Amino acid sequence: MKTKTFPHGIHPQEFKETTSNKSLQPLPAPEKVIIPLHQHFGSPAEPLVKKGDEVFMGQKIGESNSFFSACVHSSVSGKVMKIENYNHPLGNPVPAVTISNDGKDRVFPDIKEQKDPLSLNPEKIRQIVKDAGIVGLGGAAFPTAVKLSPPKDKPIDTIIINGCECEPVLTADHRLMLEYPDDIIKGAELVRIATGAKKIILGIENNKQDVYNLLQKKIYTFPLEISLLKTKYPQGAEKNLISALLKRAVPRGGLPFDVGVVVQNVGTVKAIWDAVAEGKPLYERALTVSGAGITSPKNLIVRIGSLFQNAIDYCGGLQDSANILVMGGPMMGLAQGTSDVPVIKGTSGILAWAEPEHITEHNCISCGRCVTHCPMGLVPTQLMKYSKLDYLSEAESRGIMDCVECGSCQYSCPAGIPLVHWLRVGKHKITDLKRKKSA
Amino acid sequence: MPSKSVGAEYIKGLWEENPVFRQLLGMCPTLAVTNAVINGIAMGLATSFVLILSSLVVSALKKLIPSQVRIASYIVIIATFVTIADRFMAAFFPPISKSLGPYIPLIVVNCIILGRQEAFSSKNSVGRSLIDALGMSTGFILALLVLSSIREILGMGTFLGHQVMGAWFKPWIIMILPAGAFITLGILLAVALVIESKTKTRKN
Amino acid sequence: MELITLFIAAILVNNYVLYYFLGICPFLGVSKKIDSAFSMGLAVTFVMTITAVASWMINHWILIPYNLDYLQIVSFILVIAALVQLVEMFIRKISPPLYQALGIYLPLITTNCAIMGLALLAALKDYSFAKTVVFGVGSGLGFTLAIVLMAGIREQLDLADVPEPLKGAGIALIVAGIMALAFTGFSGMIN
Amino acid sequence: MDVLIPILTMGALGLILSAGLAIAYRKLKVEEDPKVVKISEALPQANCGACGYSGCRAFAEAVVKGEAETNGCPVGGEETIAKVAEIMGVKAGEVVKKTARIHCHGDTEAAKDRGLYLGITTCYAANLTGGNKQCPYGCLGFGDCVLACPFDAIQMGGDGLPVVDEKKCTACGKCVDACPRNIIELVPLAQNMLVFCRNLDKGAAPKKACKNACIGCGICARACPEAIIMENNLAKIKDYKKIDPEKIPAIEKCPTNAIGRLFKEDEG
Amino acid sequence: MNLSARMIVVLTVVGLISGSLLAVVGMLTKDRIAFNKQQEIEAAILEVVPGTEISKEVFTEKNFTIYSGKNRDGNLIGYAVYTSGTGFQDIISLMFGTDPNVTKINSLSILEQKETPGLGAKITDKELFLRFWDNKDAGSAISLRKPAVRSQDELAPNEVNTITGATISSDKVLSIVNQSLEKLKQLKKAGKLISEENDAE
Amino acid sequence: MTNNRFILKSSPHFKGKDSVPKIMYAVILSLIPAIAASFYFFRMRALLIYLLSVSVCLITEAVFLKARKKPMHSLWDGSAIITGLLLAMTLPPSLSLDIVVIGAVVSITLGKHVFGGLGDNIFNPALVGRAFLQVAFPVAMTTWIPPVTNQINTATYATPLGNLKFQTAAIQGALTPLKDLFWGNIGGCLGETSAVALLLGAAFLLYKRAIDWRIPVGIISILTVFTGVFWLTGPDKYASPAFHILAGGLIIGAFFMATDMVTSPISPLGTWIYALGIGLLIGIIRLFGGFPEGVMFSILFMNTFVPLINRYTRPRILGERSTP
Repeated sequence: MKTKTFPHGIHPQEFKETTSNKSLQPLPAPEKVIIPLHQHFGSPAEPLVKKGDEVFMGQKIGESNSFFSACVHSSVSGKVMKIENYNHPLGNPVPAVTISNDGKDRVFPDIKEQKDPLSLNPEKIRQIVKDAGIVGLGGAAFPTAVKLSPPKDKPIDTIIINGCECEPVLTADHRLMLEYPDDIIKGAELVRIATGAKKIILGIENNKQDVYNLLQKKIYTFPLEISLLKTKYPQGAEKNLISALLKRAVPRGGLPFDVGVVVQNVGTVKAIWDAVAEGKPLYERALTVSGAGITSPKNLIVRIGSLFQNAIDYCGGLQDSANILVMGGPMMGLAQGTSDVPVIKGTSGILAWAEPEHITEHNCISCGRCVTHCPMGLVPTQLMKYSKLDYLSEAESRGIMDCVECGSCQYSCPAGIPLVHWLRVGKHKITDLKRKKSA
Repeated sequence: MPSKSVGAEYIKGLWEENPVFRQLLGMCPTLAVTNAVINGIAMGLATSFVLILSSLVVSALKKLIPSQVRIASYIVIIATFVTIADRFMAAFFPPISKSLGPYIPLIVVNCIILGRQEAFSSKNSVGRSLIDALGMSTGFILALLVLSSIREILGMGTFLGHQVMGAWFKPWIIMILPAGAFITLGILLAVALVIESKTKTRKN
Repeated sequence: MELITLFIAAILVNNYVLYYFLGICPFLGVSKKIDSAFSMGLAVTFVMTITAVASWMINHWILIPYNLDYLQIVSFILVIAALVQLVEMFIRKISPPLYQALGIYLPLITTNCAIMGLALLAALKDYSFAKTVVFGVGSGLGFTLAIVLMAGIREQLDLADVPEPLKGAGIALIVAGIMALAFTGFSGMIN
Repeated sequence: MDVLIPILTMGALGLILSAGLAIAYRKLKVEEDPKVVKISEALPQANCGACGYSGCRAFAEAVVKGEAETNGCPVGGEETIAKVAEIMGVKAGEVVKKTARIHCHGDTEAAKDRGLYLGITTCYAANLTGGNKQCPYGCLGFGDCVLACPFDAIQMGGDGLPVVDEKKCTACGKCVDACPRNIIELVPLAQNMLVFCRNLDKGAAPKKACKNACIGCGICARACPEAIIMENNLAKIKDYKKIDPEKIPAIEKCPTNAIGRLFKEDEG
Repeated sequence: MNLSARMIVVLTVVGLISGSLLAVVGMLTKDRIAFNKQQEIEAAILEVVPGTEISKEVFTEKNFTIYSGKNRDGNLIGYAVYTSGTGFQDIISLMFGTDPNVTKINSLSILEQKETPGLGAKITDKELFLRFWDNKDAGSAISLRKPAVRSQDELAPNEVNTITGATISSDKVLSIVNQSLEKLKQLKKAGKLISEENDAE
Repeated sequence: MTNNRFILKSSPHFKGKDSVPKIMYAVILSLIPAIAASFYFFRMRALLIYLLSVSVCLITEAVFLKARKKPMHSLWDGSAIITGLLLAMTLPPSLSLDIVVIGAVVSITLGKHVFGGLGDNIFNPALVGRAFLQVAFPVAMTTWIPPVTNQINTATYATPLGNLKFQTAAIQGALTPLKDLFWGNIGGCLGETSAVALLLGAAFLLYKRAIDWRIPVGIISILTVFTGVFWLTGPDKYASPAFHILAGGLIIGAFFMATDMVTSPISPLGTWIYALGIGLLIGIIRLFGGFPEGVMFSILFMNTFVPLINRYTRPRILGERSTP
């Protein structure tokens, strides 16, 4: 079988076999959940509840009137204990609603099943998606409603469903595809309807042959194409995926819209289906708890607002040797200082393992591996130096803002230079500067 | 304008404003003719001659020359003195004149000279200009002397033509070639900077 | 054939900067960015070519017939200054974009020993008219090559951890030294 | 005859040149920023390129545009620099002498680490990963401010907090910009009382993260309400002048020493 | 006085003064410089054609001059050939002397060269290079002995020694000499040099 | 619950297995056959020069690291050892030892640390040292001894390329046989004589992917074409491409010097330009230049072009051309 792929990139060891055949199981709802009001790309939500309020499962507890935002829902039924800053996996504490779980999982009365979801009009679908607080579940947490509203002058012809799960270790999307193939396909069809696209392509890496075989056997009436991709990192990065499947290049600084494409993660389309068909807002998600530091790795469905510690405990706790805790995949995930952080919508995995406590950094010897592996065609070593020396305009003109922080450069760097960190520094400094200038 | 004492006006050319090490002026002759000490000295003297005399003339004439044609006038004045120096050397020191080749006429475009006219002589009295020119000249000769000594001793084992290194010494021919000139001057500039920063910190 | 070898020799073997040490000031001063170095190189090449022509004419039509060889220095420098001024004004009037790219380097060239050196060297070597012109163009291109290479290296060194006292002119001179070493490989090629 | 030819040649050359120049100045005069002209005149006109620009005029233009520093001409010496500066009018007209102050007392002992930080050792980089300290508001201790200071006025103290040398500090504000956590502020040199914390959280969390955190208890604000208020769980000196010296002991009853004087008055 | 006029007057005056000054300097030094040049050539001729009392240019073209050397009695004792050509780095100018019949080279003298110091520049070295040129058979082209030998005895009559490490410079000198030698022979054969000889007789 | 024992750093948290020392030691390992060959051909002389060169390089490196307050682990990253070895390999076996010391100091100082240390250098350090010596001590650097001897005989013994150039061996039909060139039974620099030993090491490096194959391929192919054209037009005047490839420093240069990652271009296209430039220059210098050998000069010359090449062969950023 011929597989499609994009130029450059890397192939790190996968470590997926530990969890790839473990089916998704729900994590029992903890006694209290802490739901941050800001879990997405865009403006934070404002709380709709106050201390002492009784809330239902699936009740909207946070909302923003900004277009670039997402609503937040309660993942349990119970009582609001406090609304205060709490640790957040993305860094600084943000306001979060702490709800004590009454254990009854009383569903919010407004939640109803939809009779014929596929007959809804695009406007309605978008509204449901927005109200359900759905964001991209691949990790970036981009508000999905925004993604489903392409500008009028940019017609969408293709929907790409991202089933790559190119990050090593993670298997939650793999399991979702195996266990809920119909939901995913129907969710994808909803996306197609919402955007007016002609065709859906589901891209799967060829390390998930079982999913491919399963989907090949099924017959849908939708304009669907299932495409096998080479197992390579970062196959699932939006722009690279588009390049691999359609040979289209998203312009620099542009979005998939610009080439008539919308990309959705499999988890997201499943959530869209759930929201439209069952009226269920996004209050839980699938994730992988794995890594050598986790006693018994699992794929879980976790309520948003459960603590990492809850999930880890359910998986047998941490090994003594584990000294790094990461949210997301090992390539792009965020190292956590504590397990006392809530699971948010963007949490695709909780990983722990033992890492050497020393990093030996050598001088860059211009071996060029970062360049040959950069999927975006950048020269990371040079950008790193620009960033280090604050040559921001040079960095910008050489494309530092095009960096997707996939980590391929740093993975392949023999000198052990924290390239991604430096590039992030440069990117943030440029954004800071622009903000300052426009202010 | 802050006026310095006569001594300070002179001294500044030796180090603080040394044309070669501090101001990076007159690099072409500095590099080209320093393969032997004798050439360096001859070049230094010729440049000094031109610098001093044109400083005198320029400072004396400063009121008469309109600013629009000052550069042209300075160039003519400088070129006149350069020609005198050139002819004089060709007449009385033919071997040196031959080994310096076109670099004596090139004094005319040495930035030190035009630079001093513009920066100093055109604004100062004849006396001050003379002292300034003397200081700059000394600084220039000094720089040439340092560079040419290093190059001649390492490159030929001689100083002013006299053998100074023992028989064991193998001359580093590179030092009298262009490459050696560049590298030596580069290192000397760095040394000058180090000395400068050391003295500065000591002052503080 | 002779002209071709002269041309190649002027660029590579007897490179203007690395062999004759002419034009060191702009070589060190304007070699921080590739773009400006390239413009400077072109400006120098251009002026060198005209200078070659003009100085040859003065030398052979005025100075030599009237036995005025001692006026070489004065007349050359004046002619160069005047020419450069003229060219600058001309370009400014004719093509402002070209002036922006090239013209701003012209004042810097007047008192540049590269130009004067060319006139003097051509006179000293007693080149024919054609040879003088070829020598002028070749030397200018040699200068351009050296300064652009230097600028490329300096742009890269800008990102390097060069020891503090060597930063700027110091390291540039050392690079020039090693470049001179590399260019040595071409010596003996003029036959 | 032998004497006449050179004299005539040179005279003619001079005549032609000057005439050409005279005409050129008439015909091709270009209106220019008078500042450029002035600076240009103040420069040595050596056109040597030592400044990195293509000649004195280009440098003058760069100075006027603000691209080049006024002291960028190495040839002219101090006089030129002074002149250029004068033309550009860069004279600091300071009224109140200010100095940089660090609003954090989270030294290595007081502030707890968030984990074993192995990233790039600058405050800016550390801040991007959420910081190396548990306190999300406090000093990260990598000394970005030290590097930013052009006057050597900030040094890293032994306790992991930067120390400002008021004598060297010129209140240029570079450190304020450099601090990713905005804990440096330019404060009048005479102001003796400061809040040494920027933490906006309440109660237990800050206390756990740092011994010296303002926990928002409000003791100081109650002691001197006319000068000190509580804002976002943090004490704030609203009006330094209204601090009643007699109330200082009460203010300094702060349980975490997050507010206090820099030096006791009697010590000078 | 208006500005333009002042500009013109000042520059013209400066030019005039400079011109007169230079005229004086030029005249003062002219003879001396010419004399220097003359002397240099005479010294070289004397070196390559020993015993010369009267020397005279008998043939000249660009970068190639033949002088005849005569003794006190006016008898032709040899020719001195001034010639130049490209060396390793730059032009090499040299002079060599022959006997009146151009059957042997008396000796060689390098007048000007810019060869690599310490290497090619050794062509000016008497011990290493020039002495091997004394009294060479000029009947056929001179050839170069490679690699270098230590003593004169090891060389054939028309062979000269090379310089270790500076083969090219030695080669260049050789080819300059050989070319000029050929030219000299041809000129001699064509009788272009005879008129001068007749003068003396 | 709060456990601040975790490591905090930026992503990615996985890393490939390669490291700078691993690459460097692979190069060192690959040099062993050639070094062994030089022990065989030049005996104790070779050992002395290698030891001296490497130890002086290490000492100089240590001094600079210390003076510039750089981490000392850099001393053992292998780069200084490589410089020492490569320098020694390009020296004549008869070279006096004080010159070896000068060369090693110059290599590390002017070749590397004036630019800021490993990674910042523009030129190949070993070649800077070698070029410095070549120009500083031209006679000592071109005095050769016959192989498989231990004696320092100042009587001139020519290298195959020297023969070709100065003795016009091609005309006389006295070219060194290819077989000798291949095995290394010829005069020349310590480590460059045995083509087979060098190729063995080069094969290892290529297998390990520690060097870019494009560089040697580019250099050798253009040299083959260039010398081949002349050889075909005049086989009695010019040596064959095979001779040019096996003789002199071409193999060591093409596989071990030009491939120095620091001083070669980053992108594949740039690498081709660089390699072709070197190959062509070698051909030109060998055939028409004043020196019998042009590998060192060609590489140094092309090193100066690398920043420009890198600038103009920058890879295209994804979506760059289609910017709306």
